[in-house]
Amino acid sequence: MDATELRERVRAFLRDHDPATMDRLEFLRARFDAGLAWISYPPALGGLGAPRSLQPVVDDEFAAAGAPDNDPMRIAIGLGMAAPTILRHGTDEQRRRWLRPLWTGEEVWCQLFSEPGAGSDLAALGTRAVRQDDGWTVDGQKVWTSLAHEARWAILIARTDPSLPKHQGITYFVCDMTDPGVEVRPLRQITGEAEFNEVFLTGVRIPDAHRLGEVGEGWRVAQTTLMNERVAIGGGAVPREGGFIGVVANTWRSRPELRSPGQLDALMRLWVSAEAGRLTAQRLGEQLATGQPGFEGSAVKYAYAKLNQEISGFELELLGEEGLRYDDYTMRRPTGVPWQERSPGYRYLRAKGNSIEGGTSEILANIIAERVLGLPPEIRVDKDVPWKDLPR
Amino acid sequence: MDATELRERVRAFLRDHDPATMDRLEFLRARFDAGLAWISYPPALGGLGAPRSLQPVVDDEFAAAGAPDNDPMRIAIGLGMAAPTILRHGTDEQRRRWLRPLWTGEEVWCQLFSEPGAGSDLAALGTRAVRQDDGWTVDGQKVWTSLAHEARWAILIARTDPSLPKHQGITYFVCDMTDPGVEVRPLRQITGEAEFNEVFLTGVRIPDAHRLGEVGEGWRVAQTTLMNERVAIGGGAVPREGGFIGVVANTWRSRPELRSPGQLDALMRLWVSAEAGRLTAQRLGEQLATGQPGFEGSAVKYAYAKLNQEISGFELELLGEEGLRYDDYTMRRPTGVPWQERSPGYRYLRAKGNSIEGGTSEILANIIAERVLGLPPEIRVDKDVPWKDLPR
Amino acid sequence: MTLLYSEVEEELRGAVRRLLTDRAPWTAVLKRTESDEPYDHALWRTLAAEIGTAALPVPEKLGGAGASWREAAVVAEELGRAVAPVPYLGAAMATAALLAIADDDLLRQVSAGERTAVLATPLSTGPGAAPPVSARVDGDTRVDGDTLTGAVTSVADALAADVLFVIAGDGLYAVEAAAATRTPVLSLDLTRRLADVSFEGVPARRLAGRDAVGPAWAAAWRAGAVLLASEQLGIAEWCLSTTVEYVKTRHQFGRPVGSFQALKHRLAELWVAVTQARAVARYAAGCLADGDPDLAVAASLAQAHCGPVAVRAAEECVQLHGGIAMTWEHPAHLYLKRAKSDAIALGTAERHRATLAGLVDIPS
Amino acid sequence: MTLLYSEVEEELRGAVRRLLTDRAPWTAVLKRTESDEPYDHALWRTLAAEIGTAALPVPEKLGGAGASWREAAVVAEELGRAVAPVPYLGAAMATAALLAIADDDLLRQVSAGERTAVLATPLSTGPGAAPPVSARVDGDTRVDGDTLTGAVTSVADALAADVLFVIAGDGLYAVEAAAATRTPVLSLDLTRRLADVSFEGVPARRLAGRDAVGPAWAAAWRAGAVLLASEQLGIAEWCLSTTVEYVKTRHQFGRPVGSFQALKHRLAELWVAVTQARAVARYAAGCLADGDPDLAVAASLAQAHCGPVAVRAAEECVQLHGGIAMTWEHPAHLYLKRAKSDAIALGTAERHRATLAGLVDIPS
Repeated sequence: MDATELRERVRAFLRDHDPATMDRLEFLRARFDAGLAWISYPPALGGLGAPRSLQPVVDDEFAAAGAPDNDPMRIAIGLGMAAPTILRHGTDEQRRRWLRPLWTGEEVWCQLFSEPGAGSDLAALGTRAVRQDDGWTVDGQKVWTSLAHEARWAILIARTDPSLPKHQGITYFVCDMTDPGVEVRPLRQITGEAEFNEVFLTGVRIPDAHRLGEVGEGWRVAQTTLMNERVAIGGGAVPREGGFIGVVANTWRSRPELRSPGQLDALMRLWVSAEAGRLTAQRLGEQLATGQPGFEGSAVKYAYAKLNQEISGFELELLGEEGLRYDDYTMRRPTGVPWQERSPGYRYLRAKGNSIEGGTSEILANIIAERVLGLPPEIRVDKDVPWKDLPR
Repeated sequence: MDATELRERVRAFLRDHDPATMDRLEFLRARFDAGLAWISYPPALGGLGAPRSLQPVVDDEFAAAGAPDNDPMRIAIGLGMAAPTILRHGTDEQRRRWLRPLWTGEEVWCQLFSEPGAGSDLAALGTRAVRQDDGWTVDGQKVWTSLAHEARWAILIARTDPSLPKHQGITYFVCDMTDPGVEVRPLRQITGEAEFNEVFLTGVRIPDAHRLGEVGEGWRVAQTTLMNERVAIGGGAVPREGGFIGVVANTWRSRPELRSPGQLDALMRLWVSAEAGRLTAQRLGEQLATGQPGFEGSAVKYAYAKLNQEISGFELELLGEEGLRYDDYTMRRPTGVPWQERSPGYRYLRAKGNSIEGGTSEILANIIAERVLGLPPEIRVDKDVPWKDLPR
Repeated sequence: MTLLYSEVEEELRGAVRRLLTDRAPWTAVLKRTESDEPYDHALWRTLAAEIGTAALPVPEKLGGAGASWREAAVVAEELGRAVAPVPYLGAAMATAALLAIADDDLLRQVSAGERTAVLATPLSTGPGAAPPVSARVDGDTRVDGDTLTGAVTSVADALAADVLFVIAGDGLYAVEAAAATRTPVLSLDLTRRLADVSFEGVPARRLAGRDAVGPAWAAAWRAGAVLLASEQLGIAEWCLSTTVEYVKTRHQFGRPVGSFQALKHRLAELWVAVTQARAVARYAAGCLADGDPDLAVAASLAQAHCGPVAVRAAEECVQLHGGIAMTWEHPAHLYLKRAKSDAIALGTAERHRATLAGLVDIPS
Repeated sequence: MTLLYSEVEEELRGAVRRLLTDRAPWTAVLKRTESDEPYDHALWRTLAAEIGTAALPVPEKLGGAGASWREAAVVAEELGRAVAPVPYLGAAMATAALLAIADDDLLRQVSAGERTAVLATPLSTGPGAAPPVSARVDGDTRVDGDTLTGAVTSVADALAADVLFVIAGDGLYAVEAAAATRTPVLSLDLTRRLADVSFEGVPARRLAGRDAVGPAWAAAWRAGAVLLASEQLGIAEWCLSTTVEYVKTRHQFGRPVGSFQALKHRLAELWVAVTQARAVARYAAGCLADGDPDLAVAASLAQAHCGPVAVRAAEECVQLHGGIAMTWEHPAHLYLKRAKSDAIALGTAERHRATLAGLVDIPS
């Protein structure tokens, strides 16, 4: 399957399905059924078993024809994390049930992994799943769940055996977010708004058919999810001055009254760091495209967080009086991080999360030190201790 | 004993001992015998049991009279480290034998503590002292020994029982540097010169009468030495721009052609850090004078090392072409660190040692974290293991 | 000049801290940020009048406490530690101006805590600036009093003021705060609110003439810079100690996270910076109290050093708490926002370094 | 443009690295620093002529290898990794100048490794400077050749040159190195020696006229800046990997010191910086090879980023080795001195940032 052939397939599909006249959802379903959704997936599950690198050919062709997309921002968790996990660890029945409405966006997914007591140490999670009749009853609290208030399904990891060491007693489930035991509360952030939720699980019933992978194998299954999360974060080409730096550089260019000689050098330090980070991401993208392992992804995320924090901190001080003001602390439910439209204060506050979300910078540094540089691991005191006996 | 009384004593002494006509050494011996050497020491050991804070009164009085001093730079190890340890842990006979010629400078002392394999982890030292007849035979290698090539005596810690955990099998000795088994080799540094030595000990004989403290109590005795070393490093009032910063600031002032706007802010960052460090040392001095514990000494040394490294690095780049040149890489034996007379390159290279010598910055950070902030100690794997079984 | 705290100062600190612990715990401060009364007037009255902090820098013969700016700086430390919503900074700057122009009547009212005066200048006004003129006097100076017209933006503590001091072209004027139009601003730091203030023919009393404005402004600004440094020290101390306590109890990987050496070293470095900030802030307070000729240097030094330390401490506080500190219901953000606003208030560190360069003869 | 290394480049790297491992281990480099022959001429001949690195950027029709500056940059990485005492940088800059003025004869000799040409300009000459004129032509231009008089200080690689290129008022001249007075300088970095060079009526051949000097100098300087960035990358990589290996084996407190998290995090951060330096250096080499219009930006970016990374890597190498790295008999100081000198060579990072500001329209 090459690009020409793919392009021809899309065109043939478009001849039979006119996006201008067809119902949006019907169109997306038909696209899925034609194997033109995620082409690297197997036939009958929205794909053609084609190389992943050719996906842009298909997407560009659809976009050029003015076809509707599946609103990927809204279903990012489903696409990026739930789907690869279901594909790899799900039964045929599970794949058939979940993947199609996931891709079309009919069903939004969220991720119930992190807990107040299990952040960096995710494997320490305490949400309990107890076997009952032909299914499971789940009790616990999850946190930092984006899209929980819109989600139909959640991927969930819970502890099924507290007497085993922490990595061994975990099982992976799909949780029905409409279950009456699921309570979703917005988690307000320092920016004023709530991108995320807390999710309280009280006697939530999960049929055993909604278990992904074997009982006690949840940590291994979760690795598929987490690996895909990390891939999603790194890489990707942006133009020069495409990030925070562009905002500040343009402020500098357009407002001579704010400039001072000492700040110019500081701005240029940031400009250099931004450009170095951009080129590193570009090189990472090339590496991934040639199938080389991309540990540089950790470097990209690590540097990106630090840089955004530095730039936004600089921006506030450059602006002086304006930096003392904020745009809006109202509690709202945004989708995404609208950093370009919001105020410098919002950028400053929101960027603080960049070194915490999706793996803290400290955890990234550990990963780099141990997996890339081969330095000795931390002395582990919790490896062989039953979860229930761990200090917390 | 108050300042007036002390001043009177010095004047009386000076009436009887004219520094202008008297032999230098005789004068110093007489000063010692009069209890006017280190006044906080006991009578008969060069002191009067007076408060240490009054020492400057005596020193100033002698200096004003043009009296010779005991060249404190040359005998710094003796004064700062050996003497307090002998005073505290020595027998009467040991104190009588060693303290007088130590103070007068007739006998120079050095310190045989660090080893190539025991730097930050000093207690891991491997130099062996084996009991033989009425004394000890010592074999091993010491390093970073200043003044070893001029010293008559050394304070030495050596392992007397390798089967005990590392802190327990150490004994503290005074080593005769004229013993034929002592070989001193200059240790050339990256600056080209050799401030320090390596000392090779081969079958060195030490009489048991030269042991300080009990057998196996050497680590505890060494704490007295090390505590006095740390006190010597911190504190002390210097004038504004008294350190490296003054050199760079004056270069900046006198050479307009080197300046650029971006560098001005960098220079002022350093200036601010230097002044902050200076005031911190001043505050530490006040604290010590009022008898408050001076953990701030760690802060002073930590910041001082970092600052010197930053300033000297900046200086080289400010100078540009001149920074590419060096003054003298000849192997020499300096006393002290003549940073004011030497080139910027020397300052840059020598300052690298500031964060290593006298306790690395990493060890200082550990001390601050654990003793000041009360954070949990590192997990120790070597505490209860016999020294001989430790990995190295 | 000593850089240590005196016993009297420690007693004062204790009294202020007890009051703040009781009346302004962070939960109350947070709640107030979204209330209709962003300033805690009752707390301020207790602090200013009963504990007498408003009188600290004022000589006894003018109704003051016979203490000095050193004690006032200790109060600022505690207020920073509590991110307390009281107009201490604005009031202190106004007091310094009053001391400079020797307006005894108003000084008595202010130091008794009866009235709160605030200097109506933008909070971001940096070092070395000429007095920021914000109004003009309408017509000629008249016997029955002047009126002012003008506007000034981003004034801290204006919402809590009874009297505003306004710099006009030919002098310093006092106007009744109620007579001015004060438009609240949504400030980054909700614990120190800003307001845009405008005057439309507002009756004004002339406090000082053209020649006295410069010295009065300089005195006010310097006192502000020095107290702000102590406030920043208090913020940094809170952030450091709160973080240290948190990492001792928060467990991950079966260990308190404070046992991980990378965190220990970062906290140790932060402690070094805070230790330096304390020496620097104390020196500045001493210079202000003594009228030391080095005051200008000490004030800009303090701002250049303590501002960034407070920001760094607050940023480390957020990072080392992890996700929990990114939430509205945790106090860290109150400190982060105050620290960052303080780093802009009275000029950024970069501006202070530039000023310092001029003061210590390091030419550009 | 790819930022990855090609297979051909990796093969070339392998060949150069084998040669250097064999002929220039650090013990030999250290010994040579105090010998009478600071440059390794034999090594340089093998490298330039036999392996053919001198010919890499030269087109095949001019006797070159038909490779490009990308491959030349890979060689610079390896030379940095070995702090090798060969005049590669100076020779490469001269080659760039020759390519710019299309002097085919000399180019053939130089690319064959028969003669080593070096541009006689101070090593510290920064970005954006006008061509640094260092001599004047004696009298009028004559048919039987010109003579030059002048002086230039701190010329890198001059001691290893056969031919010196001299910028005089009206053109670029070639003089026999033996005819000039070359006074060795005690350089901070003993692996790349400097010399002060003077000319007293030295016979000179005019290579290019007034108009061509600017472009030739710019071409030479940019090629130098790009290759220097790759050299800095090589230095940083050596320092990082050597330190990582050391902390794995050095035990203190019964553990490899590399198991202490504070060190692990610092090394991880350094790895991030080196990873970025690699992308930046590759981009600069690609721009130079392709004659990309972004070359000026890429070259100054590379210098602004890679110089500080190499210095930091060398400084961390010393610190994390502890005392042993402060000694003459340990290789760390060779890298520290090279890294710091390189940070000044062709302009400091601060100068590059200022230049970059102009290039990307960020006004002062």
